[in-house]
Amino acid sequence: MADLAADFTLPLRSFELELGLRVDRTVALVGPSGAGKSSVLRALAGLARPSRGRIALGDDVWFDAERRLFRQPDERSVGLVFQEYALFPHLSVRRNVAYGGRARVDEYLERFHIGHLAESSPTELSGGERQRVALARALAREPGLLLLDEPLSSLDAHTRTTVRAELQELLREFALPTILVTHDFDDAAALADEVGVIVQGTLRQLAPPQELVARPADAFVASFTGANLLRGVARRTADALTEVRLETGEAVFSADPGEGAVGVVVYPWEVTLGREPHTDSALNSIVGDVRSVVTVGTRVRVQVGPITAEVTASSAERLEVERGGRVVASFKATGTRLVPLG
Amino acid sequence: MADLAADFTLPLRSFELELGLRVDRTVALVGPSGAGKSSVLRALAGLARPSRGRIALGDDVWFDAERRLFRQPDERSVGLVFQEYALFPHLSVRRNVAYGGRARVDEYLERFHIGHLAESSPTELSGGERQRVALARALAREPGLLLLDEPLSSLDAHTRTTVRAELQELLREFALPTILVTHDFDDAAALADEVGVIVQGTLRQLAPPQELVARPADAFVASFTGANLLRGVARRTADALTEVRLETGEAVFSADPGEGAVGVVVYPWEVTLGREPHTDSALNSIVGDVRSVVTVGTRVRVQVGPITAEVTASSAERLEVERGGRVVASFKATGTRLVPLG
Amino acid sequence: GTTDRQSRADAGLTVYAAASLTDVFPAFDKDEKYSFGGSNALAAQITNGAPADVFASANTSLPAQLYAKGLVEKPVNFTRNTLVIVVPKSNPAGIHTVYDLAKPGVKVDVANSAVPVGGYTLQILKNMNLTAKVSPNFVSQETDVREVLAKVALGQADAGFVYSTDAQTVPGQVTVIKMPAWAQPKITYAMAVVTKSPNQAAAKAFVDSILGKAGQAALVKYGFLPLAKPAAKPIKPIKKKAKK
Amino acid sequence: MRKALHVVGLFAATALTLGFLVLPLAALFTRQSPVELVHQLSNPVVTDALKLSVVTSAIAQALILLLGTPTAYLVATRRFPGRSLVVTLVELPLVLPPAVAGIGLLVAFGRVGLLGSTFDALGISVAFNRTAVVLAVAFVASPLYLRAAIAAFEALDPNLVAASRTLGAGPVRTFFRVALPLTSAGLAAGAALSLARGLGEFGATIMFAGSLQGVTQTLPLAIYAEFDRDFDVAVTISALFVVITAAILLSLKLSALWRTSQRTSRSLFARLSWS
Amino acid sequence: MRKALHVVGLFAATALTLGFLVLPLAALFTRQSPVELVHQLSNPVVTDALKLSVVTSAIAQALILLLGTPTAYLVATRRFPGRSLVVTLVELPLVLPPAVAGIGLLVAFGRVGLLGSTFDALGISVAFNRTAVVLAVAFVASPLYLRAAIAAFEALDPNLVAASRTLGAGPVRTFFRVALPLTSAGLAAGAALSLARGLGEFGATIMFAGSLQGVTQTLPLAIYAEFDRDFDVAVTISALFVVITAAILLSLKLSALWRTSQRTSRSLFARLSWS
Ligand SMILES: Nc1ncnc2c1ncn2[C@@H]1O[C@H](COP(=O)(O)OP(=O)(O)OP(=O)(O)O)[C@@H](O)[C@H]1O
Ligand SMILES: Nc1ncnc2c1ncn2[C@@H]1O[C@H](COP(=O)(O)OP(=O)(O)OP(=O)(O)O)[C@@H](O)[C@H]1O
Ligand SMILES: [Mg+2]
Ligand SMILES: [Mg+2]
Repeated sequence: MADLAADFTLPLRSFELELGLRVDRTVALVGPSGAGKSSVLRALAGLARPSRGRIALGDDVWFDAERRLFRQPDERSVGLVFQEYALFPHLSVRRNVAYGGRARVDEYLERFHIGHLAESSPTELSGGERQRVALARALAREPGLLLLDEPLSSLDAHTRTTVRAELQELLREFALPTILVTHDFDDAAALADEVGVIVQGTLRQLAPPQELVARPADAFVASFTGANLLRGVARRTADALTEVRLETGEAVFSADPGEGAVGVVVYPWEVTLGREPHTDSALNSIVGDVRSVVTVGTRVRVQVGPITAEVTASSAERLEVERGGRVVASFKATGTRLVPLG
Repeated sequence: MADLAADFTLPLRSFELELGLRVDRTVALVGPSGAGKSSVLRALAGLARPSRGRIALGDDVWFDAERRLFRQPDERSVGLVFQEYALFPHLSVRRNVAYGGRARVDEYLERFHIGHLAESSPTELSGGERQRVALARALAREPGLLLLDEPLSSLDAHTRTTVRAELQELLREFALPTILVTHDFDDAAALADEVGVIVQGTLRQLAPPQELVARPADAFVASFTGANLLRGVARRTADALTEVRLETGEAVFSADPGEGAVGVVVYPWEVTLGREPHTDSALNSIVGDVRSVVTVGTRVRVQVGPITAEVTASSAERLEVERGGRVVASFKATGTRLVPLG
Repeated sequence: GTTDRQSRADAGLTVYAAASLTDVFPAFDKDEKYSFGGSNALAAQITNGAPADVFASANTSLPAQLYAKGLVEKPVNFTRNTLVIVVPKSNPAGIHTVYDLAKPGVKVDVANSAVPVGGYTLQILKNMNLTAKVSPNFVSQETDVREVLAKVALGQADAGFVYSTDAQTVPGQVTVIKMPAWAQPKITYAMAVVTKSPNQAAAKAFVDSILGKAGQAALVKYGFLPLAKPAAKPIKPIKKKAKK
Repeated sequence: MRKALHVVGLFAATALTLGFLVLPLAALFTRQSPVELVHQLSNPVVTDALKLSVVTSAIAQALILLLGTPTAYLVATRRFPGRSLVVTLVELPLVLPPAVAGIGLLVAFGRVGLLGSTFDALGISVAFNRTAVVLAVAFVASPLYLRAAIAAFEALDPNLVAASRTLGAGPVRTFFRVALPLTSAGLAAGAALSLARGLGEFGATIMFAGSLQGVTQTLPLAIYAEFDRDFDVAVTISALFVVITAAILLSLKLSALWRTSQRTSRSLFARLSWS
Repeated sequence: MRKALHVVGLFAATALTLGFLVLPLAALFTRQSPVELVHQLSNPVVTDALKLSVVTSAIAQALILLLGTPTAYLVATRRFPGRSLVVTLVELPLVLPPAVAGIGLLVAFGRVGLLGSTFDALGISVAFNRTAVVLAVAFVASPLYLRAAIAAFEALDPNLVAASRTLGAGPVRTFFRVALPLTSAGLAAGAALSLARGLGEFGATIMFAGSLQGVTQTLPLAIYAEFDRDFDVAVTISALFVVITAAILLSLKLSALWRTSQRTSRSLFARLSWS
């Protein structure tokens, strides 16, 4: 199983995409719309020509600026699954799958549970089925590199989770170097060994999901992983804590060092709710109106002023939190991280 | 504040939309794509003409089949926010908002925090901003009924939660009879007092969110609210329990009565994980491979064979659950509900 | 409507005249409006209600037909003409006599048989019984004589049958080959006042001026032949529909 | 080498096609020096024809816009049986030989035509005068506009119309405040095409309106007339034509280009390199 | 009542427009009984012209498809400077008066034209023969096809092309397996239009190829010739034309309609009721 080694610059409309990447297992690229995620895949697949750098799968070189080498898409052993799947509407499912590799079509149809759809047209399929066909088509070519562009985004909420699980299994089975693009951190966390966060064409952080949650490199990464982000100005204090004066006026303390404009990162499940504010500086508390209360199973997500807390249903009931009411959200200074604000 | 009373039949391409509805507060319509959700809004706004029935806001009748009465959209006091917002691309934000009601435009611009965007074109705005403009435009007309078609669907994952909260506040402020369409149960639960589940043009269940979770009317509703759904055949047993033989072979027991083809509904947070299967019939256990492990904050969602369990991170660690490993998922017979399978 | 006929009355007469008269008429009387073309086309337009005041045809039969239909007043003959062959100055096909036209592959351009000059062309070939030999070389049947001339002048065609008067209008570009007099058909021009014309008087006046000294002089100056018998006696209408 | 081959073929075909289409037009400018060309333009035949063409085209265009726009809107926004028949009817004149159009107009509006007597009674004569020219031009040119307008109105996002309605604007206000502004580009394109086509109208005019200098002899007819009389003048007018129409079309293209360049990127893979 | 009024206006305008466009065509059928019409068709002038038109149009059409398709593909899929200029050039002949086309062809390919001597040297003669007719027809008809083809290829989802490439298909295979099948509808439409237009070509042919029964006298030229000679024959041919072109267009529309009806609903608010 050859690794992908890519390091290139691709000029885009409004900015340059600059990327250095080594892929042996599954890497997820996350980032806001327009960040350049799809462009990365385009460059790797040979659909766009970088201005600089080198792309190689193992010792099979696909692109090398110095050597003026650029292999056409059809000369690269790559399987690309498009954002909207790009199935050929004029071909049956079978002929779609057979398009790339005629060899073991039926096998693949079976493997992806689309045998019964073989003769139907892609336009008649559900989102999940379409995605399976697209995957089968891409893999039937037996590529050395698999690229998935938002494989789940065009599925609706409740097929999504099941399809995600299927995909997870498949990726494990094929064990190809894989890059998958997504908007959604949960998908990334579920499917990938490493997650790369791209913003404005640059890789902000590349690390395992847990790592991103534990040590987000910057505000964007933090909020992307679902953390609360409180903006403020930091200054060192006598004791080992950093004091951050928030835009909203309150002061909170963090065990992290920091200076100037910073974001205080705290995850909802690290926030507890109460009636009384604390005085202990090791325990931050923010008083605010309850702006929303959402029950998710046994947990309740409560938005208090600028911050969201995730508490157990029981404690929520005990406190009788409800829209409009006032409560105190508390979180440990040690439970927070400070990220610089650009 | 006049209520909306609607009861009509609207013939659609492949089926009929049949709906009886009384709205005083916020009702969310959820359902799969193509269920007829948007069509409901179209009918209420006067953009589609029902074949039968009556639509009235308070004692202001908008449609009455008997009396051959059909008020044009512009003659109904309704504010409709479209799925893609349908802002006028050739008009500035201000003139968009002013389009419906010229009266207190600046006030609305401020109220929705888009004053600074007043002169820019809708095409330059972010998803969240667009949505605010669309809302402002709809409400500036000071309608008696507010209709929102998937107000959050075109926002990406991490603006979504914040916008959702904003929306929640607004709805409370304006306290209009409101119908909002969504794909996503969490959105519905967060924003609406009552949630109606539409499938194939018929209202399957209309109840408060908690109610839907507690007593889903059918399989669709159950899986839509995020429950596991295990398909099988039920038969009464000696003791008060119902035995359900699953398609996967295992037998599970439920405290609910049921006969024939049923779905066993169990929520992830009611499933615990262990190493040893139980023999006690009051406690169901399913042995299976771990198909996926997703960490969400302090909780871990583990998919075991056909069923998803949500357990604490700690217990997940204790069990060393990881992809491919074998574990036992257990849930109480009393923790399950049986729904008929159509 | 009538208003715009009035305006035309002020603006002078509208004269529909054979293409071969293109140069002489405006030179003789530039105050009138002229529409030149194949006489048959003009006749057809008049039949379809074209607001002409005077119709001047390159033959006598067309005016006679219109007269028969009551569309024009009694026609009068006003001049004569002769047929010649023109070849491009370069003379690619090496045409020197009419007989050369029989050489295979020569591109001979003629006018549509419904156009007067077209009819005359067929007639002269028949008179010299060259029809069988030459007609296979016909490459086109133009809608009026000037189009034949143009195609030859351009060198598109190797040779073409036109009136001697036309040949003179493009001296630099074509060489003229005269046809024997004995073979010449009787080429007589006739003109008539259009019945529907709102300017009967002015129209009559125009016709008379053409028949008059100055008019005849102008025609001769442009190479037309004076009438055999100066008196322009009416010809009796020929009742036949031009149909092939 | 297979690859190189197909690329070569591709370019060869293109070169041939474009060459074939461009050469005749280019050739028009080779016969005379630009100076001579310009000089020729002062020829009364040319000026008369130009004036007439401008006037008649303007009138025809006005009629087309005034009547064509509502028609297109109706056809585009309503679904009714036989709709595609109507669209076909609208397109027919586009592909019919102008000669047929001319004959048709004659038998319909000519003196001996269907409505001839009616018109006579009304004291209107529509054959062989300016009116005739306008009718002929409108007949052959309007389809181009109608087609473009229908397409434009069909492409208009119905949600925007719906939004306007739900915001309290009636159909009329909706049309003028939303439909029209948003389709203006498409309509302009259609108008430009039909204008160009109308300016070039020949066959129908010569048959229905005749060719009388200053009255019915538009530029194309002048070309035809001068072809028999003075070839150089004919060439001049032709060249003039190429310039005019090219200007119209090009300005159209550029404005369109300009507009799209303002919008966001068309699809991502647009730039895909082929060879 | 304001509402009623605008609706009335809308319909009035439509009625007027359609009436104006339809009447001349309808009139063609009123002059003679269908029987007479059909009878006239056996007239040798008509049959010769019909044969010739069919043959020449077929050849021209073949050329157009063969050369036009790659050209359109190239123009549609590549971004290059001066692209819109090329597109304009392609569209020019669409709006140019046929007379101009005729003159242009003469000065370009005529015996005394730019390439005349070249052709002579090659022993090719393009004066007064079928070749000339084919050239004239191709010149005026190809733009219609090119335009449609370019539009079709531009509308083709580039992701599908990209997908084909990433699935190992080279440009050629991609073109034949993906691009062509998916644009066939658009191409067919273009072909039909250009065919109809080509059949109707008049001005360019009469100037460039002349008009000789059985050799260069196509249907439209026959109309023109018969216009002076036997008006009824002219009308007959015209009627014949209307039928042919209407058939072509209508079949086109219906097939298109049929295709779309198979696809899923266009936008939701399509059905919005207006009045
Ligand atoms: N063919 C192209 N040439 C140049 N720039 C392009 C091209 N296609 C897209 N871009 C630009 O590159 C940037 C990134 O686009 P890209 O589609 O890679 O972002 P993305 O992260 O995939 O966005 P999304 O999440 O919405 O798919 C955008 O600003 C876009 O305008
Ligand atoms: N104008 C129309 N006339 C008739 N049927 C229509 C029309 N628009 C949509 N439909 C049909 O009505 C059904 C419901 O469409 P609708 O858009 O209301 O569903 P939806 O629940 O809003 O779907 P989504 O969640 O994707 O928006 C679909 O099957 C669609 O084909
Ligand atoms: Mg993308
Ligand atoms: Mg919808």
